[in-house]
Amino acid sequence: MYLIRRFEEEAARAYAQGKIGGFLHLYIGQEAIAVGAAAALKDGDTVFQTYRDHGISLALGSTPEACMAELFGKDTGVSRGMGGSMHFFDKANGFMGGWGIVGGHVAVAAGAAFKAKYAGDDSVTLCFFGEGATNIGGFHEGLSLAGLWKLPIVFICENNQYAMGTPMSRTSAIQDLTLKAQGYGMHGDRFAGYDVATVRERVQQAVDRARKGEGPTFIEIETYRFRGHSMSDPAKYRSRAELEERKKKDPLAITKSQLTDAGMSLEAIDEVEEAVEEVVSAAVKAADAAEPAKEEVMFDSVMATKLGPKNREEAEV
Amino acid sequence: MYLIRRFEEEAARAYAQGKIGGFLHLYIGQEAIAVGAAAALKDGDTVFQTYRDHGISLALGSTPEACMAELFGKDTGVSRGMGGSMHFFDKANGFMGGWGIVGGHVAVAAGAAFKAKYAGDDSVTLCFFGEGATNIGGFHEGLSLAGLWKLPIVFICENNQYAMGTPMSRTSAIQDLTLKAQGYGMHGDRFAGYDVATVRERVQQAVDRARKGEGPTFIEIETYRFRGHSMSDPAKYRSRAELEERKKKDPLAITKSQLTDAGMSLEAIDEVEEAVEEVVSAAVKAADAAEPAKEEVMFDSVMATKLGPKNREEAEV
Amino acid sequence: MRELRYREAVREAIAEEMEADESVFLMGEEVGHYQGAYKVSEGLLARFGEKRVIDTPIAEAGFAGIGIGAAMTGLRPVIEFMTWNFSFVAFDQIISNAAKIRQMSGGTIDVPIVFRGPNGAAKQVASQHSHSVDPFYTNIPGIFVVMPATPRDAKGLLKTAIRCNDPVVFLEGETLYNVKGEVPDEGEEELIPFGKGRIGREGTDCTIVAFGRPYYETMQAAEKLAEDGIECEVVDPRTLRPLDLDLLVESVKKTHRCVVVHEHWPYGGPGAEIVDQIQRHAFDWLDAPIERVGSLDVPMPYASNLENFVLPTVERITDAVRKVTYSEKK
Amino acid sequence: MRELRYREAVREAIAEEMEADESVFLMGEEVGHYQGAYKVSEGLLARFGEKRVIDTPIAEAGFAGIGIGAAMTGLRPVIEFMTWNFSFVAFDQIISNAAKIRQMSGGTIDVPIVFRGPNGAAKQVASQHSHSVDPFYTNIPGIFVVMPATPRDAKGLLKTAIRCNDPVVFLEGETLYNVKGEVPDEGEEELIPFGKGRIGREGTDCTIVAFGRPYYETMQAAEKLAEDGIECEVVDPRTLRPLDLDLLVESVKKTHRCVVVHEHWPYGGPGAEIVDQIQRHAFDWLDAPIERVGSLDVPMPYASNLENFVLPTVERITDAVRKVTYSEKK
Ligand SMILES: Cc1ncc(C[n+]2csc(CCOP(=O)(O)OP(=O)(O)O)c2C)c(N)n1
Ligand SMILES: Cc1ncc(C[n+]2csc(CCOP(=O)(O)OP(=O)(O)O)c2C)c(N)n1
Ligand SMILES: [Mg+2]
Ligand SMILES: [Mg+2]
Repeated sequence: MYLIRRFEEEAARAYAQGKIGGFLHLYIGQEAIAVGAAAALKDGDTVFQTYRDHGISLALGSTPEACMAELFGKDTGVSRGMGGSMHFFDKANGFMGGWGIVGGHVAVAAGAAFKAKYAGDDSVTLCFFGEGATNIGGFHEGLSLAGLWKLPIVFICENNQYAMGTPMSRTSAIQDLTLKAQGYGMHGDRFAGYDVATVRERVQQAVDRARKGEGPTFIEIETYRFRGHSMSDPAKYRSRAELEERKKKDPLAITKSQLTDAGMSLEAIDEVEEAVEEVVSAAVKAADAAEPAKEEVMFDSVMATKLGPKNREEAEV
Repeated sequence: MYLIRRFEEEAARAYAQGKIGGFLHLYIGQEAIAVGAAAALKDGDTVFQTYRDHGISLALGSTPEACMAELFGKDTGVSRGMGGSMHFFDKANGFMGGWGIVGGHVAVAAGAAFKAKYAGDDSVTLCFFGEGATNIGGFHEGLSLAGLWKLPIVFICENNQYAMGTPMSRTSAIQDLTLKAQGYGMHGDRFAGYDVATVRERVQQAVDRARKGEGPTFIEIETYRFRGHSMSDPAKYRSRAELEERKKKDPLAITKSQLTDAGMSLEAIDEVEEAVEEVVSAAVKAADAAEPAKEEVMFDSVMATKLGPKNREEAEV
Repeated sequence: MRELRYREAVREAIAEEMEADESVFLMGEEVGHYQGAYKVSEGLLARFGEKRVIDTPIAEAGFAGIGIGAAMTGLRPVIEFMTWNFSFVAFDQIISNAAKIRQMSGGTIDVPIVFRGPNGAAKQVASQHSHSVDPFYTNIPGIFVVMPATPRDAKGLLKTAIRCNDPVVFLEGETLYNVKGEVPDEGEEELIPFGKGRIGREGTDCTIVAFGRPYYETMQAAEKLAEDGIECEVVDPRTLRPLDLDLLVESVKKTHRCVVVHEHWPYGGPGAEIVDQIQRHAFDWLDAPIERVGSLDVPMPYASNLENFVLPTVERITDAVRKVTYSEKK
Repeated sequence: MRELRYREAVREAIAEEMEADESVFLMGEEVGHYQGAYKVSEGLLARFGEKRVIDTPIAEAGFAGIGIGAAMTGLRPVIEFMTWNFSFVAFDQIISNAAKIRQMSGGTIDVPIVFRGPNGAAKQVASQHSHSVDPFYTNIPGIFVVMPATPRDAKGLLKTAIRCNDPVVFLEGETLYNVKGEVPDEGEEELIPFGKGRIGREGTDCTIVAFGRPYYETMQAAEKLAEDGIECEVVDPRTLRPLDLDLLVESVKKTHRCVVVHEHWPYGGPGAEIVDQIQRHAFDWLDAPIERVGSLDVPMPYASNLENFVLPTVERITDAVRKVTYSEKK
């Protein structure tokens, strides 16, 4: 969790320095969800996330170097500089992306779960999205099909209270989103996601159910993002007081006090934090030093079949 | 109801004679719904239906001549031969179409209700669709928005047990579709639609609620279609026994026995039936005799602005 | 060689590939128990079972997405759109996901998926059900777009499509399903490569490029014109993306004149693209402007007199050829 | 005349039309309280209230549909897509509904609706957020497609669009929003008609047709070429559907050469359509094949070095002009 926090903070800094372009959606404040959920998985499971995808990618085991390099548009990035912040992919670690169209990945994730059922293996898929995504058709169709075919998938709605600048009160007629689960004939669960152990435990229950062939679950997790929607959002739509209030439930602070309560010394925590510090600054350095994304990768990566353009000349009109 | 029944039977015959082309989806068996629902409306209300649209168009007051002429592709048709069976329109009678893409008209209907709210008038919109439509994104988005903005609309799901050849057991994880209404924060209602008075009464309740600004309702009405999905469907997916069983609940037979129970003589009923007979055969004759759909209407009807092609030459590449 | 209907050729391709590879499955509305809305998949459910011939709810974006996810994780889905008109509700899945995933993931994830179904007008199915979608899908890099006119091409190209490791948009035709044509005998496997066109008829006076349904009107037009001594070369690119540019250009360099025939609406699309490519690559060989014949620039009306007027006809094709060959109508 | 930014010009057009007609409203994601994702609608909520400046949930097909239904029943919705990339989930609403209703209803129902928002690449927003959608919408009869490059055109055309009784697809540009340009003073109402292009720069040696963002690269290229004595005429059609064919053809008849510049992918689209029209209507005047400059035929990569390489550049435009004018690079 601390790694994610520090990674995101450094990414924000690099963005301000112009090393990162485009949209940058930070995960700060929501770390307990990615880390808790990732802990409920085993090898062979797959995970799909929105554009707010650095946290889960790191939690699943992507290296900070490869993640930072992706943000810097480098060839050593998780998506070789093709995807950028919104489109991390790390298949080896089960991370199936980083998707930019709200609701667009929901049915795709169900497809990965469909594969598991088809192949008869016992892998499970996690599909994350924001509360803002629950109004779009892609959400509905993905959940309908998963419910109908009892696919081994867990849908995790990270309800961070806002979709860009819009609170859910202005976008949804209901506030308890698990009411929707019934309409898809699936289990629903709903809890606060500030404590990483709770997240792991509850997600684990749903994952186990899916793994046993008992069908999908829709989970709504209460959370909060401490930064704006993306770097270009000053988040004027919420008050300072609201933010300060919410920061009292910072999952990192909670974990820290749990650790000290459990007897971990402050020095030991410091050591971990320092180690993370080094990892993150090494990631930045490595990303700085890496080769920029490559022309030939851009062309060759479009299709597996070698019939597409292979250079500028062939790619022109 | 008898008019609709006989209209549809004659349409089927004309189809067999090659006077009607394309898809022809008959409403036979479902008549009580259109007639009952139409009776709950007043002037200025609007209605949207799928491609299975002859019944409601007639119930709202479209003339059998104009309806039959549309099927025959004639200039005197409700849509001047441009729309055909699936795209009846009769704005003067509040009928806003006849839509061919499953789920595609749901949000559009909500838009008509939006207009009522925006303009501050008290008109109400009815939106019909089949149970097969409840899995598609368009359904979800239309209901979400209508629920959120408390639009004056009543969604009527005509659950005729099949979507083409597919029973709902193979397409939905739940069998009581009103469970979905909760997820949209709206009222739900569910009943059998064989008795026209019941339909009118229950739809009226929902219409009244909408008219008073108390928001939308989702109604699931049990029904059954006696013919195949369209003329090209022999309906092999259901047994003869099932059909016979269902025909025992023929809304026409039910109404007839209600009328006789209420003291109407068989002769009086015969008279009505004969009058209908004449209307329908006059409609067929008029449609036969009418001018075919016109080239200039085809061009001129595309746009209100006179910038589009006005003849073949201008419409060519 | 045998004679098969287009419908049967498509079915054979699917069945053979399903037989050969356990990871191939067919998914769509009414493909199973109903035997296919146009009977393309007739018998496949009985043969391969519910696991591999899968009826879906009406949720094109949903099952297209399921197919994409399944393809990303190792299966080879064949996704049927009952008609391509309904692909519009799944448009985002094809353009933003299927076509993008491979590059977006740095080349690490293949998406071997086929989207198929009938394209274009049927008969009087009116405004919302008569779209030619080729202009939309051909614009998109990252996918193949194939539009076979004959049963043989349909079979050979669909087999290639199913084995392809990239997304393929495969455009059949409702009015083509009953067309009969020669197809290699059982056991004689034929895979037709993408990007290779076919000469439907040789000629020296004018090249007509045609694909999909109006290929047949074009062949008829060519016969008619031959009676007047105008010998047309009919070239069917078969794959629209990528185009077999060499074949097209070679033919035009020989005939010096060209007409492009397509069912899609006039603005843009493969029709305009082919014109553009030919004028660019055979400019000095052209003796007349290239003409095009397509559907008229209006939504499709229901009435049959008007529908026949909107679609490209033999007469409009012969007119266009006469125009570019500067020959009077006789 | 005043100088305004493109963003402000768009905002003024909306505000003036809302002021003039109670039935006009603005609807979309973040258009109200957030003041617009790109601040186009800044201040409008305060000025017109929640009834007429309406924030929606993320449901493009839903609110596009709501707009269509509202238009059918007498309102004049202006529907904002946060970016046109998101219109793909509403594609069916535009092609099957908005564009079809009038004809499908026998001409009885008008659909006065404007769909607007930024089109094309922004900066490094990558694969799923960098689409030029003009090839998709221009193919469809029943709608207008407008793509203004300058603040003045944006304002004058948007006002026309809002008053139009037919559906309009209005394509702005994220990288255009900050561009400054002259706009008629307040009170001086200017309505720019659809279907009329504009000469951005006169010249005799080559016509360059350009629209949207690359209009600016084209103007730069023209300046550069002028230094070498090659005088280009830059023509911006402004409306892509219908095209101002007369203006384009007239210019090419004067210059005898033509390059078409666009941001969209190469295959088809307005780029190819313009080439087709010009070769057909000015064949005998052309001294060289028409060239095109567009984005490269790949999904948009994230890395900035590659994005700059994919988009049409001043250099690629000058190269194309040199090619058609047979002049060596100096
Ligand atoms: C179909 C679509 N519409 C709009 C957008 C623009 N957009 C990106 S993120 C976002 C808000 C999403 O909010 P939520 O689902 O709550 O996720 P969060 O960002 O809070 O994690 C919007 C509107 C998009 N990417 N896709
Ligand atoms: C988006 C879309 N997909 C598929 C179709 C083809 N189709 C037309 S009607 C139909 C079945 C609809 O069933 P239901 O909603 O139950 O209505 P019913 O026909 O029973 O009245 C299908 C699949 C379509 N028109 N639109
Ligand atoms: Mg959120
Ligand atoms: Mg049904």
